[in-house]
Amino acid sequence: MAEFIAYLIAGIATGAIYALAAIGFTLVWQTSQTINFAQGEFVMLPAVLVLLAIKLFGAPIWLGALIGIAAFILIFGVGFKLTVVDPMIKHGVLPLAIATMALSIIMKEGAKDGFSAEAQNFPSFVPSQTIQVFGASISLQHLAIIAVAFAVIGALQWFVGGTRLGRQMQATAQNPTVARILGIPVERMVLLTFVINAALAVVASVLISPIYLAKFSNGEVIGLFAFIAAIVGGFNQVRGALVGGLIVGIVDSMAAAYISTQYRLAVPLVLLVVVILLKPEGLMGRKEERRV
Amino acid sequence: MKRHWIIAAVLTAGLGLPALAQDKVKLVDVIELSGPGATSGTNWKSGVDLAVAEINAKGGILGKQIEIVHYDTQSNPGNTRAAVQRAIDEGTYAVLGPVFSGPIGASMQIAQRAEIAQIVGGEAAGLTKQGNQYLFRTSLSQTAAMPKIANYLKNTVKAGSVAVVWVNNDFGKGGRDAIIPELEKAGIKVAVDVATEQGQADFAADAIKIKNANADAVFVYLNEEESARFLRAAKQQGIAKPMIGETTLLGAKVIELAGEAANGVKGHVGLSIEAPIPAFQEFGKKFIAKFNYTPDHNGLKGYMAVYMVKWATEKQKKFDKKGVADTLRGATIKPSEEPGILMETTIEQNGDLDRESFLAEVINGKQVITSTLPKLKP
Amino acid sequence: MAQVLEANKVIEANKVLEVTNLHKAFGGIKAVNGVSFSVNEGEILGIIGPNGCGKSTLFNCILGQLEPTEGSVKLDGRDVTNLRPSELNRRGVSRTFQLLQVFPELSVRENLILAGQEHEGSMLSRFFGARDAGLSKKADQMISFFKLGHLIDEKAGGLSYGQQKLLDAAMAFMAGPRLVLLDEPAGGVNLTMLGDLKERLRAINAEQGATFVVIEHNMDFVMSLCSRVIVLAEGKVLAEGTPAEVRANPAVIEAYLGH
Amino acid sequence: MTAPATHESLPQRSRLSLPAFVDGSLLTLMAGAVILWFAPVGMGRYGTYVLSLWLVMSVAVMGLNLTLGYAGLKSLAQAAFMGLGAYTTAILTTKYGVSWYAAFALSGLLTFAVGLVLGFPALRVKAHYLAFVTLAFSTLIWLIMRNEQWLTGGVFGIANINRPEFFGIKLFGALEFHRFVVVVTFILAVVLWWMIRSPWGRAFTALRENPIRAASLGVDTRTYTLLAFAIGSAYAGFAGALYAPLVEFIDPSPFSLSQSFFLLLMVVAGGSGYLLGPFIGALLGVVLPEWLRFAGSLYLIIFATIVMLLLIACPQGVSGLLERGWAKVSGKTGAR
Repeated sequence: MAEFIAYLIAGIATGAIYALAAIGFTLVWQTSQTINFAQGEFVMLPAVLVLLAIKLFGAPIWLGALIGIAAFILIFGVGFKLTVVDPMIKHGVLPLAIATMALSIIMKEGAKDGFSAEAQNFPSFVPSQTIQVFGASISLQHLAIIAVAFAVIGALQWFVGGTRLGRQMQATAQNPTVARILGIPVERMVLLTFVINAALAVVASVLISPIYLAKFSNGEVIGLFAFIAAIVGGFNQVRGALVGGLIVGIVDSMAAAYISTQYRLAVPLVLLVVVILLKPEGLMGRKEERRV
Repeated sequence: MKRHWIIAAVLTAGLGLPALAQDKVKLVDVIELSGPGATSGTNWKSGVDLAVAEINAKGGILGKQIEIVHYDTQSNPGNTRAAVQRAIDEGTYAVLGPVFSGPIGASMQIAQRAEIAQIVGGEAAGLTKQGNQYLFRTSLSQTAAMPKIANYLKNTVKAGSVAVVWVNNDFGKGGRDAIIPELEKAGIKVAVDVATEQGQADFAADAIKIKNANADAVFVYLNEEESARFLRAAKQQGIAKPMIGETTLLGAKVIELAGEAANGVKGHVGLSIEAPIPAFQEFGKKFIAKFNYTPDHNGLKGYMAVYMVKWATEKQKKFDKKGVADTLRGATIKPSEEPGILMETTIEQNGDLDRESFLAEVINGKQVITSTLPKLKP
Repeated sequence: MAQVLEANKVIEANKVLEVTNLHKAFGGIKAVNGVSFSVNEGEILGIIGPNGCGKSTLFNCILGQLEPTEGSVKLDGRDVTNLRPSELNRRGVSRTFQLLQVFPELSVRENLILAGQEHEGSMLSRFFGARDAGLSKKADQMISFFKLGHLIDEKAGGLSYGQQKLLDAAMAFMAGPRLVLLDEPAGGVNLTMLGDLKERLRAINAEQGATFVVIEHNMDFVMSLCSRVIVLAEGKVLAEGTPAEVRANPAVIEAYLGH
Repeated sequence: MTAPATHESLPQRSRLSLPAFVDGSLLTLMAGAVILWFAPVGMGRYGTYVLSLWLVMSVAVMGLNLTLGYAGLKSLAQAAFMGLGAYTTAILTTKYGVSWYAAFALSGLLTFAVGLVLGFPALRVKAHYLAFVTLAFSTLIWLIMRNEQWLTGGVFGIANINRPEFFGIKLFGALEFHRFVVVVTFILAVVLWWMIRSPWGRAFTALRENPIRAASLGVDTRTYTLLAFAIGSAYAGFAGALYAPLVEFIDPSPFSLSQSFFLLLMVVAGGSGYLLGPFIGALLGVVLPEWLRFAGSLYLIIFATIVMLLLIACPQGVSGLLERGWAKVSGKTGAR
């Protein structure tokens, strides 16, 4: 039993990371009905930019963090929306999705050539102590990630449901045409979504990198698991990312423990197929209207 | 239709350029610079660049400057094959790289057919068992290294049971397949056999599994950053058993990344800039000065590969491609003849190497060599 | 032949389509709530009713696009409830949609050939046989019948709304169906074209003996085209009869004007 | 992509059905095959090998173009299907001594059958959910290729895959095998060309544009969906059966999920829904990086930037760009 709890807690800790990365998928999906295949790289890059700023300017950590984060939000929040999404969105989602694939190559190779091909340590804002819960070990870093994941998703839910700005954003996501008629500044709302997406990627990056290290190729693994999490949880709901992330984390941990380490990756994927066949919109997802 | 003519014309021009400057000797390095092998490949490439710069600064090989070209394989066998073919078409003197066994397997027949030496960084046992006369390693093969680990586990660690954790790629699987029979021979029980993914980020579940197996020691055979992540996860789960590894686990990068969690790690080291041989430490200093990071064993391998070519050329006193392979086969290179080889190295008939190696331990964030193991056939 | 048909009419009034007690609920909302009616060979039946009375849902249930909660649909006396739309079409039931449904990337001719090609030969013959499936001539006839001859090689997406509407209708007739269900054929069409459309429908009805069911909002269009009219309200049949009868029915006046 | 030069010269008869460019496509294919037959002369083995690799990838992209470009089904498993074909051929020819031709046919048959089975979820769940199912399938196949060492050689792969003979002519040399690849690719391209211009192609397009309307016109959407997906997958299987003897070695890495993404990129960048789009797409994906080698370590960044800018400028890919350009030119000459 203690063993089971240990696996469960490890799964929740990992799942919170996937959840944090998966929010971005749901945000981009809601506003542009497309899949950002560079989402994993979005989570990889901020940490690299922070380290790069520290290295280039010899800046202290806080300043480096500030420069790196500001640069990232500017380029991959505002810039990404204006230069990639805007010109392409009217031509359907597929070319845009492919363009994000190309973007992911650029980000990955850029991080490798511009910074380092090797993994680097990333300073943690949380002490790396370990505490015992029900006989299982969990680090403060993981606890912080779990707390932040819940807090961020709670805050987003509150923002979307409880504030004027948030409701405008939600209306834009659901039906831009109607939103425009209602006098909502649709363009600004979409931009806001992309900025929030970039800011969340920064949060995820800063929290994850002390544990996973900062490396150009990290986006591949995180991106894949976050993608699976978003599908399982439901692409069109922010809270779907949380539920999906936790489920995928736990399932992955249990698969490694009780099924097979060689086929560990298969288990979350089988889960994904089952969810799609039984509830295609995801566990938390809203059914999307079907045009007849 | 017209477009097709143009395409064909451009293709012909772009792909068919003959290139070989007369006063230079061209060396092509075919290496993993992107994809999963990028870290190993970048180290290897830097090692090669360092050696080439040194040799050229001292007047080149037999008076000819080396012209070095790096082709990225994207860690993909098909691309590797293309790159090796291109290297040979362009008249490379020898082929350097790659490091991953899959891409080596896909490209070695090409060099063999062209009768050109291919000096690779692969450690998988199978590579040298195919009777290829033109393939040469730059490090001990897993078949040579693993018996030493098994001995170490039995005699020094005195482990009755071992948990094995390995990365499921050609490197990790090769090592795992090589150590299991050796452990059996030594009468050591394998308590648990854990495969992990290349690029895996989270090792909590694996660490818990190993903790619960309660073996006397843990044998860790992973790539650099995965090693570091695993060591951290193991520490977090409170695994107190000795962590035993082979070369990578005790490498500078792992120690840097794992921090405190690396202390107490022990094992066998093939190549190391911490080795108690001045030439190695000297290499480490030069490398860090030039590239601003600490090399792992792949940096050393790339460096040595170039010097193997230099030694063979100077030995045969001419630029004969086939001769490089013929000269290397069965040779013993001594640092007194060629300082760049760093330590005495015997090349066996099948391309395997035999040389001294080390037992080491990580103490206070530094790799400390505890003893030197002799060559297998001294 | 004509005599046989005549004889059948006497025996059974020859019902082409029979809908019995059809129900369709979405969650708690009953869109169609026990509708029964039948369509006789060769007639033009109109179905009218206020918005949201369940007309389109009824169509979609009859045509296999939606699964009815209850009830049955019979074609020539044979049960076809829940048959797939493509299968139903191959048995001679054709339809148009309320919203425009042509294939914009295909030419007008291709649209028409597509509408006919699945009705002849086998899958294999459709692979190895002629690329126009032997339908070029028929497509030409159909297109000149609908007065779109000059547009035959244009992409359907480039046509005007009214022209697309005509093409849409032409596609429904391409395979020589016995029964055609038209969902608001007059919607958005200008008056001149409306006249054209009505005339074409009458001609096909007369020449080919095709049977029609028309859902329509445009009362004038229905009243002048149809021989019989059914009025739906809140998912049920409210009234049934000739246009004149229906127009005089107080319940109908109530349903249309009462609210 | 159109080959507009032939448009005017064709007799009126051919204008009766599809526009004349279809026949122009066939002429282009034939001319391309002749050029590629002779192209490697004087090019060296590397150039020849890259040309062959380009054609082999084109076959896989052609299949995906059928599934995605014509029938509108998003598949993320094309590389996995290619892997199935490559492993089938490699295992049959190296372990059981089966002739390459039989192995080639079996590879196509197997991938066709697996495509049929996998296609069923596509009927149940619409649109992007097929992409998710194929994503899972792709990774599962990759895991099997890697883990089942007794069958696939696992991470060590299968080496020494022999090249076939052609009526007694050995095809070991780069040039001979290249010509063989040209012939096989040409045949496969012509079959696809025929299919696209047959009523099947019309039904596939209808499926992509409006499946519900198509069904109401008697198009059996279930059969056509399955067919499009299975035939597209079979083309990947054929490509794999060519890839194995071309490289003479296979391991799981070229058949991973990221390679499936890359094939998708090739379809869209080349121009999805254009008959010759796959050749351009594969040219971009296989040959362009080789041309960019001069840029050293930056070549992948340059490659990805080119692809991104291309798609921003013209989401229909290179074929769309050419078509647009042609429309402009012909518009001007048409006014004469």
